[in-house]
Amino acid sequence: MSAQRKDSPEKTFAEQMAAETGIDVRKCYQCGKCTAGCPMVPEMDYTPSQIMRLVQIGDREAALRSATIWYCASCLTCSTRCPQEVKIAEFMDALRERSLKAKKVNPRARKIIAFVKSFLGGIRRAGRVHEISMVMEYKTRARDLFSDVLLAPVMFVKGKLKLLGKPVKDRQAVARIFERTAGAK
Amino acid sequence: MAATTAEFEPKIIAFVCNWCTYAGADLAGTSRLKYPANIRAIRLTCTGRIEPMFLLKAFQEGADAVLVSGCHPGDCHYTSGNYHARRRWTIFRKLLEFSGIDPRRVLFSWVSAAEGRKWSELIDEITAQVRELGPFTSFERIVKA
Amino acid sequence: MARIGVFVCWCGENIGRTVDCPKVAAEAAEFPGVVHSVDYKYMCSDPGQGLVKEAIREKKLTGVVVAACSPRMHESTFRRACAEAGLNPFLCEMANIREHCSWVHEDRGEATAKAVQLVRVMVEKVKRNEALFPIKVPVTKRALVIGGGIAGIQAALDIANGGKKVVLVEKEPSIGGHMAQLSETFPTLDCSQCILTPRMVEAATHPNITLHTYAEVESVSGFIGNFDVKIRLKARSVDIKKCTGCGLCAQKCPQKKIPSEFDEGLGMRTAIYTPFAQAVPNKPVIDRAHCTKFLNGKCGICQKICPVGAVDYTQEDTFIEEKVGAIVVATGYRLYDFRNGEKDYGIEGYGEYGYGQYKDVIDGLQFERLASASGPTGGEILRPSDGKPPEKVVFIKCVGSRDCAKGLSYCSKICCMYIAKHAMLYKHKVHHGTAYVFYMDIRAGGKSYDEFVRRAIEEDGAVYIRGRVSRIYKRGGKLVVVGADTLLGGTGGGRVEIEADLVVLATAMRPQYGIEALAQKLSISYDEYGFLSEAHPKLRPVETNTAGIFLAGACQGAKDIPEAVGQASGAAAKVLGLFSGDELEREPIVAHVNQSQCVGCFYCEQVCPYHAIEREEKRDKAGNLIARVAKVNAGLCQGCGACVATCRSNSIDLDGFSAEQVFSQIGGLK
Amino acid sequence: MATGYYPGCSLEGTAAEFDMSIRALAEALQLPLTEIEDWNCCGASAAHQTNHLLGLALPARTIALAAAQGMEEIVAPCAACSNRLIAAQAEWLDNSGLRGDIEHAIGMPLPAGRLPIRNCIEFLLPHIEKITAALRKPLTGKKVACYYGCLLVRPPKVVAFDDPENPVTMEKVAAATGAEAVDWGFRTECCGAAFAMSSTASVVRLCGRILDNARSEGAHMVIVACPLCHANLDMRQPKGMAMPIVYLSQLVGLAVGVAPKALGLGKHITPVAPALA
Ligand SMILES: Cc1cc2nc3c(=O)[nH]c(=O)nc-3n(C[C@H](O)[C@H](O)[C@H](O)COP(=O)(O)OP(=O)(O)OC[C@H]3O[C@@H](n4cnc5c(N)ncnc54)[C@H](O)[C@@H]3O)c2cc1C
Ligand SMILES: Cc1cc2nc3c(=O)[nH]c(=O)nc-3n(C[C@H](O)[C@H](O)[C@H](O)COP(=O)(O)OP(=O)(O)OC[C@H]3O[C@@H](n4cnc5c(N)ncnc54)[C@H](O)[C@@H]3O)c2cc1C
Ligand code: SF4
Ligand code: SF4
Ligand code: SF4
Ligand code: SF4
Ligand code: SF4
Ligand code: SF4
Ligand code: SF4
Ligand code: SF4
Repeated sequence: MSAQRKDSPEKTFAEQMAAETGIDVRKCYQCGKCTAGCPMVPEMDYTPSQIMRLVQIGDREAALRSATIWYCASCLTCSTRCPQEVKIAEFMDALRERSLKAKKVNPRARKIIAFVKSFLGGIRRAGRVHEISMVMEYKTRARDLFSDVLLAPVMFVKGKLKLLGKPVKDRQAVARIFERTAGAK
Repeated sequence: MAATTAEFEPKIIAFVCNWCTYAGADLAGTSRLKYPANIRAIRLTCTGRIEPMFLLKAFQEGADAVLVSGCHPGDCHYTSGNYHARRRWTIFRKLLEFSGIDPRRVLFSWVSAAEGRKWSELIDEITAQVRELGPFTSFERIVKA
Repeated sequence: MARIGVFVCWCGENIGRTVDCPKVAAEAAEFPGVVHSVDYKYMCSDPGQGLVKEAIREKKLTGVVVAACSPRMHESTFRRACAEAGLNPFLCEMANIREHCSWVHEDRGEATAKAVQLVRVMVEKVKRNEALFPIKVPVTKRALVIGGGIAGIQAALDIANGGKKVVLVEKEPSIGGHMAQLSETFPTLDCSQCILTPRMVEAATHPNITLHTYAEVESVSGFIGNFDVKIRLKARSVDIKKCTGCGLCAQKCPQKKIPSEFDEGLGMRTAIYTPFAQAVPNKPVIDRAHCTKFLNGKCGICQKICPVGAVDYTQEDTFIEEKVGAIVVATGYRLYDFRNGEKDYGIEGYGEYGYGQYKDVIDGLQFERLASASGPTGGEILRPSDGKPPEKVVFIKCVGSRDCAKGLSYCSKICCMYIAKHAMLYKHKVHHGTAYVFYMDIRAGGKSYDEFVRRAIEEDGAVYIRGRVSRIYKRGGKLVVVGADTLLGGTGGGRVEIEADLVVLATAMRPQYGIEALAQKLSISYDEYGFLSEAHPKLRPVETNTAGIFLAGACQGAKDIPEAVGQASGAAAKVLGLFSGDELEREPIVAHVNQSQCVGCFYCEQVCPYHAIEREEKRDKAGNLIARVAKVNAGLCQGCGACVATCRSNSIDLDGFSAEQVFSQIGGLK
Repeated sequence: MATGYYPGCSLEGTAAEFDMSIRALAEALQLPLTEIEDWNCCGASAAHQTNHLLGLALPARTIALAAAQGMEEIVAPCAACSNRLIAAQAEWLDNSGLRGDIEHAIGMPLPAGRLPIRNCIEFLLPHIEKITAALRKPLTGKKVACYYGCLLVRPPKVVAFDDPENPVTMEKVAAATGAEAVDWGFRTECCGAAFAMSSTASVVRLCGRILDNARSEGAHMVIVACPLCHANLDMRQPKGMAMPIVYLSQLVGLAVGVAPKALGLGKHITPVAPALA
């Protein structure tokens, strides 16, 4: 039958993201409520609603290279209040994942990525986060050796920092989780 | 329709209500939305008018699938006709299965007078779906048996 | 023997381009029973219709099939033509080869083949059509208007001035509706009460209008021209005939701290009260839920004080019955309940705006009362918490509207305008204050409307900020409004925080509570939000799908006063049109019971939405009961066919859509 | 009914006092908790932010372990952990296509149904009567600002706990101790969460706003139910603020007469003793 409707064969960035994540940013009508309530806006280069706009107009590059996606604290204020039910915070996760994969991470996100990597590295090795090791690893990665040095001794005295962590017994099980989820979408 | 060509062209009979789906299909027309020509719509006052025998008759006359479509729940022109229709279908489905008709060949939908696009997409979709199911033959067997 | 004529229309290019019309006509000529088959460029034109008429006369046709556009378009045209040529109009059917064929398919071969089939289907049907005759029903020339807001008042006055009787039913103690609460009205800023109260008085005193306030419609049965309505007159506890409206009772009533509905909770009223000074009728009612006498038997002051002995604690609800020929529904709207949320409707409220826990966050109607000369502050804008004039007022638009998350995706249409009005009124009264308006869009599509909004901005200096507010919280005594100016980017992303003294939310217009129940009583439909549905969004905007019932005002959708009044006059015109004859005609698509076959199960009765199935007793000559069987009241039956499909003994059929006709149509698809 | 206890990583380290106070309180109120054997980190935001499936699989293993150990519910006092457990579980229950992938990743079957997961407030809420009955040192006269942060109440449809904008449950529990909960505006504002190290300035800014508002509405202390919130608010206070940050479990523990030491009340960076005296 000849009645195939001719939609444009190429999916737009927004359509592609909608298909992959179930979050359709075309619903966003740019009301700015997400931006208004976002605690991290002062640290961002684009506001959350501008990120939605970038995706709407198909500027994949700018969205993935933005500092915003890394400075989002995942506090979910935006998703909770969006009148169009756009899951903005969840969408930020999806953009971060793609930014990492496409190697387009914003330079300003260096410390944040260092933290995430140290954090996940700790879990991968021990199954649990041991804060001293995690902080040491982070500081090396982030080349940020001197901040907070005053807090550490106090915390130590108060018994908040333990020299030895308690790793999980079945460390292989955790390592396997990392392996098996590594390639996943 | 030429059922002998390489690709099987299903015959689909639709029973639609005058107020919602027929008007929705009209809107698809006025909007020039294209869809496959396999569908034949029969206009009734309301989906509540549809008797199970109409569907059996449709299969008997060679339909490969039947579509029933009317107003959205709560929106019936006659206030509750489509509600009664829906209640009857649950019973009717069992009857179909009993008669050896694959329930996938009986399709239900709601298309309002404003949903021309929905109608055209629906026809696209079900035509493809029925094409996959292939020609309906089992009923003939039963009738002859 | 059937003698059918087939007329295939090209519709200019519309059909002719995709469907081979001459071929369709040629193939149709071969169908059994067809004695005449032609094609023509514009069948609906005068010469086209002429072809049909001529053939009917010359070929003695017993049925006509016009293969052209949708029957929803031109069925009546061709049926009229047939009637003019002496053929019963119900022996004419249309095959839709345009909307359902030429416009939606591209392949000429396929489209032509389908058109041929569609014609055969209708030929098979029309062979089994029977002559039908429009049903004539008598008309009771009296109308019922439900709801006494501006729309109901206008409709009642127009009908009454047309010389017909009207029964106007209002559930509150006074008519007037929301318009009575407004201060001044856009776009001209005339005083609402000044223009409304004369109409209220006119409605109450009009010789053709019977007014029942504090009353509700209990039940409705019947059909166009012949409705039976039962009305509940709620117990007022005041004999309205004796009461002179002197107001002494209310002055002396010790219960003085009841939040006034009319003042939207910003003022107080007594237990025996008239809602407002200009109420019509200006006679009080006792609010039994708050009256000491009814709560614990004490008091009784009002009865003692009343000079004419009008107070009667023993009154009970009474019922009256009215026969009417038409009904106008004008029940208006209410505002989205931001104070309590709308959990009953599965709608989350605006917790982020404080759910009404902050006294100085109010809605539009509350602001109207603050700005109204008859309001609790005498028209001074004073904030509710401490009675001081607010220095900074923030208005937030689209609260509850255009918000899928809260389930109301529509635009309430009036708030853009009244917020501009509020900003103006505020600036006129508090000159040094600042009015901020958070908006997403400005929708001011009416005569002189946009100019009005521009005036608020350009002349009165209202600060419009494009963005939705995320949150309101309290800091010290102030309300901090956290929003964004989406027209600004840069560091901070245009985030705005305003320390406000008063916040006004433009909350969504919603249909009245209980509208669904009323709609069911009337057998009319409503949309997913509860607004009553018109018969056609463009061409029948004041009619409902139930003949004889019309809509006016905000019960059908958000609208302002000019629109409400316009629709009310439209509804009144429809009613007067209906009342212009003594009888009216209806399409004869009705069900019939074959009583000799009916087994009296009355399943049909259960499914009929119009209560059109009656029970008839069959008796033998000696008067002994033989059977109870069903009978269709043709006046009530609307022809849905639900009964037909339900009857297990195949004892009912539907004229125009009989089982035989449908079977033959299906057969035609071979 | 066996209740699995999931302390999570923070409670083993920086939030030791949260762990101590929960355990001490559970004992005082006779609410037996059994630690889930060999639990692992929930992945916190780092996991779901960068790898969706990893963010599901890490919590999944712990839930699967709890089910395998015969537990019928999990108490996860850390708001971040409970949020991750709930969100992950909701996702695989909602989208059956994920179950296989997750089970493959963790090498274990997931429980068929939903395992109730309770945060610190939900753990205490059903036992308000017990708390009132056990009251030894009522906190009458203390004005507390209950702080929920982000993760206890959001996303509302998934966590389905309390009102996302005007929650009331923590106030209910706090009121059982005799304390007075102040009405303030920052109860569900974000404290900067995981940015304590990677964007410290943000956290200082956000905590400042929160504490300012608590103070201006008259609070003597801020009550929390999340180790992240606690760490941020406790350690990143603006100069001169000195606002004690107390875990809900510590507040209740104190009121029912658990020794301050057993509640870890000395472990805070900003001293709490003067406010509680
Ligand atoms: C804040 C605000 C400001 C506004 N300002 C303006 C303005 O400046 N200019 C303008 O043009 N428009 C304005 N409007 C809009 C205006 O209020 C409406 O357009 C108008 O009131 C609609 O009239 P109505 O008769 O349809 O409904 P309503 O005024 O709501 O009247 C309906 C009546 O029906 C009664 N009723 C309801 N249910 C039943 C029942 N079951 N049985 C019997 N009676 C029933 C009600 O008690 C009420 O009396 C404003 C609206 C708001 C909210
Ligand atoms: C581009 C466009 C798209 C639109 N789309 C829509 C839409 O999708 N939906 C919708 O609802 N509306 C739409 N509209 C609006 C719609 O066209 C009007 O609302 C509607 O046509 C108004 O009808 P009318 O009868 O008032 O005026 P008109 O359609 O203008 O009819 C006036 C008639 O009066 C005749 N006339 C004028 N002066 C005299 C005279 N002195 N003596 C005798 N006869 C005279 C004219 O010749 C004309 O036939 C659209 C409008 C435009 C411009
Ligand atoms: S709140 Fe939602 S609709 Fe509004 S700008 Fe943000 S994403 Fe878009
Ligand atoms: S989740 Fe991210 S984008 Fe959304 S409000 Fe929080 S910090 Fe801002
Ligand atoms: S005192 Fe009597 S007459 Fe006067 S208003 Fe009251 S009821 Fe009417
Ligand atoms: S009897 Fe009731 S209405 Fe009358 S004065 Fe007393 S309280 Fe008021
Ligand atoms: S009229 Fe204006 S304020 Fe009201 S809902 Fe529509 S856009 Fe919003
Ligand atoms: S003039 Fe027309 S296009 Fe412009 S805002 Fe008004 S309706 Fe829209
Ligand atoms: S359903 Fe049929 S048999 Fe039963 S009462 Fe009605 S008409 Fe008679
Ligand atoms: S067709 Fe039957 S069910 Fe429908 S209105 Fe008429 S009598 Fe009632």
